[in-house]
Amino acid sequence: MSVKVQTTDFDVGAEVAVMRLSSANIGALVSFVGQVRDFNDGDNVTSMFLEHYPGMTEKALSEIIAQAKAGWSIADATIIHRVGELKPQDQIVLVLVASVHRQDAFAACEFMMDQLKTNAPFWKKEQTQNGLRWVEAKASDEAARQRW
Amino acid sequence: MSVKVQTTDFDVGAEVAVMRLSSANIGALVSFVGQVRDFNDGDNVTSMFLEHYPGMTEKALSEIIAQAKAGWSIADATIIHRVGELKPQDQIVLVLVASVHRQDAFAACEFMMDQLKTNAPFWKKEQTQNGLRWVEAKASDEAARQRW
Amino acid sequence: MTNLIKVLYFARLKESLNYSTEDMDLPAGVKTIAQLKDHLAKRGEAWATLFNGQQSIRAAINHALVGNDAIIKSGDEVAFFPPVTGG
Amino acid sequence: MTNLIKVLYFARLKESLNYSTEDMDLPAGVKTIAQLKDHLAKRGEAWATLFNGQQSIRAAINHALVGNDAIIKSGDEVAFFPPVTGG
Repeated sequence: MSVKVQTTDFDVGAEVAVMRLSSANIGALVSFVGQVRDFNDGDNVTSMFLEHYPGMTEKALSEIIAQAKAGWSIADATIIHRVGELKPQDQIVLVLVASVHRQDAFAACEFMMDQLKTNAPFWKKEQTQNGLRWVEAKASDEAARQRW
Repeated sequence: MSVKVQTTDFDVGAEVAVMRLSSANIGALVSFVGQVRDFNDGDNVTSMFLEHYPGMTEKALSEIIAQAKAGWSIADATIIHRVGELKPQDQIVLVLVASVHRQDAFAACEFMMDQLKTNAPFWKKEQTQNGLRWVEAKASDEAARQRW
Repeated sequence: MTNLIKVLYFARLKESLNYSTEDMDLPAGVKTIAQLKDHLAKRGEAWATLFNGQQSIRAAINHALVGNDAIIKSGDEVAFFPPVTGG
Repeated sequence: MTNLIKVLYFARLKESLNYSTEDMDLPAGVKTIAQLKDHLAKRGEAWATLFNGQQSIRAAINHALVGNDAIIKSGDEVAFFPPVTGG
């Protein structure tokens, strides 16, 4: 179980390999990779700054993993979330879950992403052709969290 | 959209990178990696041989991608399935889906795995401490397919 | 008039029959997968064990899964195999 | 007796207030997050805009999300921020 908040990029393949080779009982690994899009709410996005709350962020991400472990049979989980300046097509987040069976891995990974959208202290500021703006929280993300 | 049936290993990170960088409109990539376990139905597995039906396999995997495209809003999808001799902790299958939104990517990836378990012509023969045996199809996989 | 088809066997069928592929002139009266299974079942004990009333043997025609009622045409590639176990 | 706490502001709160962190002696009568919001709202126009009846401002005490009724104790780290947008 591992949580990282970092400005640097990450390597999905390396993270999958480390988790996979940690146990011969793991049959299924599900990963989610988020990428910065060049378009949001009708505007072109040229860059984005991700602010967070050091200390609370790590605690919130660890709590999300603990909830996933309580809800599903999972062998391991990793969250890596980038902060700072990001450009379109930069990777922004990785959620990786390993399990004996695929259903648990899929459900736990999607659950963790929904929690991450609404329960971890990150804020995004976008640079668009119309200037800088803070990204507002989405009602659809809150709805996604509440279905679990 | 790409389908590969191969004896060689694959690199999840490279596959994610190629798909991700193909479009700045992709926000979400979900991957499933299956790994050969060292234990099945109460026996230690020391190796496995994956037989398939050349020609039909590629057609069946392409059909699974077409069904996923019809059911969800996805930008791209890749299936790589290995065949031949595999050892515990070898990677066996990759299903990778890209979408603008995460819900479509998660659902389409899980759907494709469920289809792959029951609708593509692969057969597994395991070497265990008690000899060689063909792996029987699981009722739970058929049930998983039928929920979609 | 001949009705040449190709028949393929996979996995434990291939092993039990010691047979992976054959060219066959479709016998008179054999039009469907069910009828071809009945025909094959008469070839001997190993064949009978596999094809006599065996609902669990799957069939494909020209790379598409089909049911027992599917019609076989001249030139078709017919395959028989156990339930699949991919992924 | 003093009740020293630390208060942090994030994202557009930090920008609007031009303020990211402060040490504060909790005033008499301020026991809860709601009361601290009311207290901060009296500091001036930018503060009033953010904290007057602003249900959308989230609060945390010692790195845990809390509601308006949460009690603030001496030594606590209190944070105010907009709804989060991670992932």
